[in-house]
Amino acid sequence: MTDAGPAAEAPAEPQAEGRPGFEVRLDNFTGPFDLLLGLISKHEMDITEVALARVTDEFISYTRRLRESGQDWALDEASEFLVIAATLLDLKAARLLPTGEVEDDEDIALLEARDLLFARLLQYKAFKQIAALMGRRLEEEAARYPRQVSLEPQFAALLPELIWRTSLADFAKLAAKALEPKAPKPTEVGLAHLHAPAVSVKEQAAIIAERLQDGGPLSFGALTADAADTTVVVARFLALLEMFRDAVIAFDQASPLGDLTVRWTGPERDWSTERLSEEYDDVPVPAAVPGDGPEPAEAGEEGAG
Amino acid sequence: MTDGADAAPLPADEPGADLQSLPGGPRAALEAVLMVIDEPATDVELATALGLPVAAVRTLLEELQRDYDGGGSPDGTPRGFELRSIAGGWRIFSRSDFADIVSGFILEGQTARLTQAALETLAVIAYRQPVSRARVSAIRGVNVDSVVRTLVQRGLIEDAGTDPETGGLLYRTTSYFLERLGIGNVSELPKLAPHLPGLENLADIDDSDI
Amino acid sequence: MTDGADAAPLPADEPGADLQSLPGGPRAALEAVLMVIDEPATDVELATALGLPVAAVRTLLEELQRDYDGGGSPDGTPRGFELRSIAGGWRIFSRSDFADIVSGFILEGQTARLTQAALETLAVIAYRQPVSRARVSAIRGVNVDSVVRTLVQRGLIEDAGTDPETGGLLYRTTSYFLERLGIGNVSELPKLAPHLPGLENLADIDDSDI
Repeated sequence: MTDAGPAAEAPAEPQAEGRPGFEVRLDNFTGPFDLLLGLISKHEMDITEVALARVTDEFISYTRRLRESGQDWALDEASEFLVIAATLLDLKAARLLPTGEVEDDEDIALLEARDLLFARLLQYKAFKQIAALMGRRLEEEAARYPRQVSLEPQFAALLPELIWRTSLADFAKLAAKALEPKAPKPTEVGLAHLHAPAVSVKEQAAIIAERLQDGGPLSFGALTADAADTTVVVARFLALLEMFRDAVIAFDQASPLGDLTVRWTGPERDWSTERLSEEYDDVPVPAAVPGDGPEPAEAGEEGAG
Repeated sequence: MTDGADAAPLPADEPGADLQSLPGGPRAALEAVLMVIDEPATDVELATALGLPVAAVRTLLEELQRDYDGGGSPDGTPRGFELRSIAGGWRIFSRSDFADIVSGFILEGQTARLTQAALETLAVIAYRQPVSRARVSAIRGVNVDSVVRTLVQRGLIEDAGTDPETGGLLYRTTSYFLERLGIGNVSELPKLAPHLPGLENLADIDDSDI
Repeated sequence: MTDGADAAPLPADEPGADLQSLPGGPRAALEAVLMVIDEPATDVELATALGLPVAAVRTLLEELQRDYDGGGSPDGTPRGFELRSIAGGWRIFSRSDFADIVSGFILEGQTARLTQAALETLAVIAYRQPVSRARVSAIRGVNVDSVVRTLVQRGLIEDAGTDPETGGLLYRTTSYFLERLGIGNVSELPKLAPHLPGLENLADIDDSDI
């Protein structure tokens, strides 16, 4: 098993039930998704060469086909896919950054983040393989039935007479307690989403409004040039959408894929962010947008420190 | 399964069709069933399951019986178990010679009182009967298999048929239970409703996760 | 029962005292006890019941095991049942070759198969126990609350106290889990390392950071 490596093993692994699983068709690769992962993790395929958007499109049509054919495990596979795709996306982002020479702490942090992503991906795959092994084992064992017959009458008669001290009222209380709908058991307060301070869309809208009113049309790049992190960029983007909906700004784009210019079209001074929809009021933008990316941020901090 | 299994040649997918190829053959197959069934099985039931003629199964049963009684050993030593036919059904029992040792083992660690887990399980069954183990397990939030077995053994609950939907065994309380609790009828159990607002829709909640 | 049963001459009313005189001797007595247990029994429990030294009982158990697997028959034919030591105890099982035939008789205990999500969650808990839901969620990348609840109801995992740091509930696998998997204890689970190729030093990383 060890020597075969993940790539060689992958085709056998996908679905324990022998379902074909999800196949990817790219210019430079065609085969099971797991094999693709295996190749990437063995560095035999460059993550930057993989068109994740196409993988995603194919996956969506794959799950649609499954749902149409009435197979109920699509959801399971879909959530798995999301985890892996998000990790791959992070990985790709980390990969696309120059790695030729390591110049400062930030580069080291990025490299470490990338290794962590690999680790995460491989750990995920390892548990998947183990789960498949376990599933086979459980199935094999289920073919053996334990002898657990009721007590032979002669022995049952030997059991000491039951001592019963529970009153009717106590018995009812026990039943009431046992039947009470259970409050969910306490779990940790999740901290993973708190890595970045919450960014308010309204605050960002106020900043944008001020700049546009003072300095005339600005490109999206200029509007976000001072953003400390992605969270702020995302919040400003959302703010722009909101402001567009409120018809206080307009967008201009000279050519397709060209720079997007934003200009103020609203009233001079009496516009306030209070007019924006309530939608984002209590929903601060989470730190990492493409799913679950607290790990790289965490690693970055560690690497830098 | 077919009734005519004893006459016609068996189709390939019938049990019994390839019994001969399994290690130990039909005899071992019969042993496998006898070893794990709780209720005695009739020779017809056994023959149906094995896809063998009833007469053949009867012969095998008698062979096993002799085997366990010492015929299977070169020096005629009997096994610690025996195959007995009671009221038309066959079941394996511990050999009666060892009754003292067996009862010593059973009484060891037996308590005359029910554990808290057993009491709570009994309470759930009393108020939800007839109810399947899976359902009780969902309500209690733990596996209740062994506790249910204890309650059956103690004569407090009993088999109440199978759930038409899931096929799982249902349980209900016994008259011995009523006796111990000092009531004449299940309807005399104190009403729970006042303590349990929203009990009516509980059913949906528990069942959704099984 | 006494510990010194193996040394001193036994008083007449001790189990084991006249085991030799019973048909089949200690071996058959052991079989008789194995017939009535409804959960795995340890060799110590069995030795206590028989009034024999643990080592002797262990030898007898292994002899029976070989016997049932074919050693007891002149042509090596196995019996329809087997004796196995799992989850720390001994118990008789029907041989898996006959699963199809036996399953027709066993209505209970047929557990629905676990979903892929449940299996993976169970795997993470088995290898990282005791472990909180949040931690399992982080590894699996999805919310595992309802899957964890199902695994608890199935008796495969259980509450293992709270994490002193976060206050979150911890989970561990149960002995029923070992039983279902047919292993004696958690250390017999397949090693995780071979499934993490090329990343021998990964263990440190994934433990501290995820």
